[in-house]
Amino acid sequence: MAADQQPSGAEGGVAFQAADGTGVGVIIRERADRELHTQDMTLNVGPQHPATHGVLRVLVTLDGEMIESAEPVIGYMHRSFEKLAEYRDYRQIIALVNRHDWVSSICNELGVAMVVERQMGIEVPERATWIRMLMAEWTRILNHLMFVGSYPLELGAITPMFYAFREREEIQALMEWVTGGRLHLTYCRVGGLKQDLPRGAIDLSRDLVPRLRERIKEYETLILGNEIFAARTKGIGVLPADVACSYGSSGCSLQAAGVPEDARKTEPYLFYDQVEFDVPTGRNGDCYDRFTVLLGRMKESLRIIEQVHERIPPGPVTVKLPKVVRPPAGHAYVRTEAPLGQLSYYMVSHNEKTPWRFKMRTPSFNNVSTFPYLLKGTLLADMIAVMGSVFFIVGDIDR
Amino acid sequence: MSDLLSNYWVLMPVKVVAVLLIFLVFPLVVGYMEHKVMAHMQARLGPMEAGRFHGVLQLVADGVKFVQKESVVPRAADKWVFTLAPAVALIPVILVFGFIPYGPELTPIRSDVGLFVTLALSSVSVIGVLMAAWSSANKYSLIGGLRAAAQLIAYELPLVLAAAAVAMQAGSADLAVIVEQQRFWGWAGWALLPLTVGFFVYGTAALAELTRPPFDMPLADSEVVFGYLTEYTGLRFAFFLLTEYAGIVSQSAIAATLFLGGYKGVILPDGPWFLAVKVLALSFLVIWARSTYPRLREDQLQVIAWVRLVPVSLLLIFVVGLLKVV
Amino acid sequence: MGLVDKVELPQPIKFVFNWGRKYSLWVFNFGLACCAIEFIATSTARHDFIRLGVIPFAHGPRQADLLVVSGTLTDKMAPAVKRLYDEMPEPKYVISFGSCSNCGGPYWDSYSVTKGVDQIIPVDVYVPGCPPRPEALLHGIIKLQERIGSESLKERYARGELEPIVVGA
Amino acid sequence: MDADALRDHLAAEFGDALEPEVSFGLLTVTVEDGDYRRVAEFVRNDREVSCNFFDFLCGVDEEAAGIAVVLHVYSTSHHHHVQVRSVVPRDGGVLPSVHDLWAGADWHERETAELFGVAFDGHPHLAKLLLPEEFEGHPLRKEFALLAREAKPWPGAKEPGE
Repeated sequence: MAADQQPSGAEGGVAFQAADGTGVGVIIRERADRELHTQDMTLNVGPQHPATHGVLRVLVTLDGEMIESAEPVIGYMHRSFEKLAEYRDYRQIIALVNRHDWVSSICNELGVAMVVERQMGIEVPERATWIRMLMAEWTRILNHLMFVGSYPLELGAITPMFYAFREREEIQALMEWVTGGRLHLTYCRVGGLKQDLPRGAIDLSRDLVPRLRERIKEYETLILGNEIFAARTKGIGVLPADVACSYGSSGCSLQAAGVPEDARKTEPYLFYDQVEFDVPTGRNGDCYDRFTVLLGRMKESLRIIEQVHERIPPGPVTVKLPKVVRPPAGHAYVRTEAPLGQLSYYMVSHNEKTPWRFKMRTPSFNNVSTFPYLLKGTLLADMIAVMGSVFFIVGDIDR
Repeated sequence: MSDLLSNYWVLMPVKVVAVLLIFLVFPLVVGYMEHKVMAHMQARLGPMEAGRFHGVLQLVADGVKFVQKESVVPRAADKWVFTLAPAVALIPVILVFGFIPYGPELTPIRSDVGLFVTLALSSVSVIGVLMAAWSSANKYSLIGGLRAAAQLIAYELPLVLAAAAVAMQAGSADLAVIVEQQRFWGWAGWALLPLTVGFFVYGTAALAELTRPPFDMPLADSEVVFGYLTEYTGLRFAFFLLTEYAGIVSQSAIAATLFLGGYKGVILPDGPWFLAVKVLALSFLVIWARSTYPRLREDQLQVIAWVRLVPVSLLLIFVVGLLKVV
Repeated sequence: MGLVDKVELPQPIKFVFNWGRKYSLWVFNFGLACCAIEFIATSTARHDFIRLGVIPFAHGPRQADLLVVSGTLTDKMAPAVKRLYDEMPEPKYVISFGSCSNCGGPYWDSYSVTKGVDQIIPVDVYVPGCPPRPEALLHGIIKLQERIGSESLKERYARGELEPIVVGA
Repeated sequence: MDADALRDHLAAEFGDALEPEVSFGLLTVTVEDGDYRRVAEFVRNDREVSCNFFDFLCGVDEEAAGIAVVLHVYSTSHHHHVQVRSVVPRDGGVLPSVHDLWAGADWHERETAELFGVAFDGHPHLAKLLLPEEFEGHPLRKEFALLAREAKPWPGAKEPGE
């Protein structure tokens, strides 16, 4: 940078004018950088640090409070799902794999069920598919609520966390009633669902929608309406669309950059082509946009849920499976839109009782790999704003 | 009776005990209030079990617990500085309580420059913070401490300028005289408007001096763990906590004295009870801010101090001076 | 703290001291995995363990009295857990929250998961479940508080490891 | 483009160098390791294909045949997927890195290198990503057995799959 900014004008270098027309300020800053350069400090953030909401470590080289480089060190939550899946029955994988992104279990197990069904050529009953959609969208809201709470918390506002969990508990009650679980629901099965909806579950779900809508409005005024929040997030951590694509970053990060890429829209699965919804996008790709997109996605999910209520037909929710599940040899790929972004499963089968290879392409892994790009040159305080806005779950990074 | 009380050797211990009592009781009340107020703002209940009735003894339990904790001094720490830091931070705050007028003729230590002594004392805490930050031999502590130092020094200026405007208005830097000149709800008449602005300047600066949200960058738990407190355990940590809450009380008391008519009140005779109510009300605002705002970044923080508050407070002095002359 | 752990204190003082420790459990959440979400749920409105004096304001291990290990412990993470535990000042208590930190849970045959946090640090209370419900954590906390209320620190240090409490057993 | 059209388009460019296969609407082209980089560049830069979105890169143990490396990319403008597959020998298998084509490949290649033992030529920093430094072996290879499974029987009533 310094090379092309030659001082022009008087020989003594009194009047500074950069070659590209930038003002004196830049040059003074550069001189200050050169002359007042301080020793770099390496700071080890994590693996257990409040900022990383989980166990992620970031090696940061600091110049004062400015980050010179940041290198995420991952693997602290590597639980070897991919190896364990090779040792488990196709039906057992569901209970194992729904734990990688631990706040969106239905969305995870849905993908697993779909990839096995695709490989075996199983048609899922219509009712089961609609119910899967309903549950997947509620899970998406549960996941997003988690981040609606945790992101302001990282920026120092404590209260949204408590409000978000109040809402989560209400939805949790519905999920618990339907599936019997609170976090790892294990509701999807290969070929359908574990059980039908209990009577009245749809009514409860109907009641929840308008209440949630009100609460989302409350969040918008509480969080987006807060000038400090805006000052901390606007223009910070900008991820342009082409860089996001090149990293394979998806979900809120990609949509905030203005790319309306959502597997539910571009490559619809289940019955997402039969419901109306929009893909919210941002303009600048900064932290503020990512958070706005997050709220927007919640609103769209509510829209989908409302339409699903009217569409669930009567009928069976599961098909009869053979005693031993043995998909034919070959490979299958399923792409779904998990709450955090694009979640794909790639399965190679050798016509055995267990899969030969089970690759999980998790959204957080690719999203977090953008950290070195995003953090370079930001302030240490902005590191938190940036890391929090790339919504990730540590288990989803490390698998 | 009055003869006895006027005897220095009787009066002095009474004053000391009274000030110490205030110092020990009020921070606990404010700490408990923080628990409860925040909880109710967040759809929770807060402590309910300790002390049977709504967890009233929560902070006492905390105190008893801290006494028993092992006190760890990190091996790499600068031992002497590390142990002294809590005291350096705490003692000035205790002394501040001695200068506050609690009622008519009820100022433990009356001084012609009481206002500036209290302000000077409350800024000594910075040294304690820096000592803690440096001696901990921890990078997070160091970053937190440097942030704290930069912030405390930046906000010292608007704080003192706003207080100076009050001193100009009152024509005295004696806190008791300043209170005497106010009505129960603060500065009356034509002095009201500029000094209301002064109150907001002072309040913002005081909030920053206390490193309370939204100015809690030095202690930002999501960035620097616990700032300069990261390495402190047990009683020493408790002293820092006490400093924080005592700081809230003392700053509220000074603000109430300077701007809100101190111990003056209505219906009942003037006295400490009015000051207590005002202190608690101001503490409530401090807590309210904590449960509402995210924290500012340090450069934004500096901008607020130097670009907004300092010019406003300079203008304030000018206006007050002008009104005084006219 | 020198005196407390060497001398058997007289009953009234012991009572007050135990009462203080019982109701002031500053908790350091070692949020590792899924269970951390249930831990947060326990700290928020519906379940709210702050009622019991479990204060989640300890941002670092130095201020903490109670360590809740919630989630899967991997071999890569284990040294960090050990270190943070060592950084906590005595008297300290540990709750192992969830099957993974109890014994490895569903990852018992994994190549990268430590089979239980008790392999590296002593545990006071085990809360089973995958993940346990918030109520289970509350139960564990109350059980721990009962033990603290009647314990003697001298004995605690002298005996080393105590018989652990298992919730629901 | 749908998978069949893509297959024809790629075949027109590379001819016999690639072995296309379409399963469930997904095109997979298997190439020699020498052609891997060339095909990847084409998939990235060709205007008709222009797969700009990096999906994943992973290994698959093919036992005697070696280790297959699967690169999966997607186009956000055309909405199609392409999977490029190349089999390298078990010992000393090397592929050229594609991290300069898709920045996301950086971590995926590191992961594949540590889990399968495939090296990536031209990668700037092929260090361990997920596992601790002292870990030995490549756990996702089939010969890597789970110790816990050898020592302890499956705790359920039936073995998986029965």
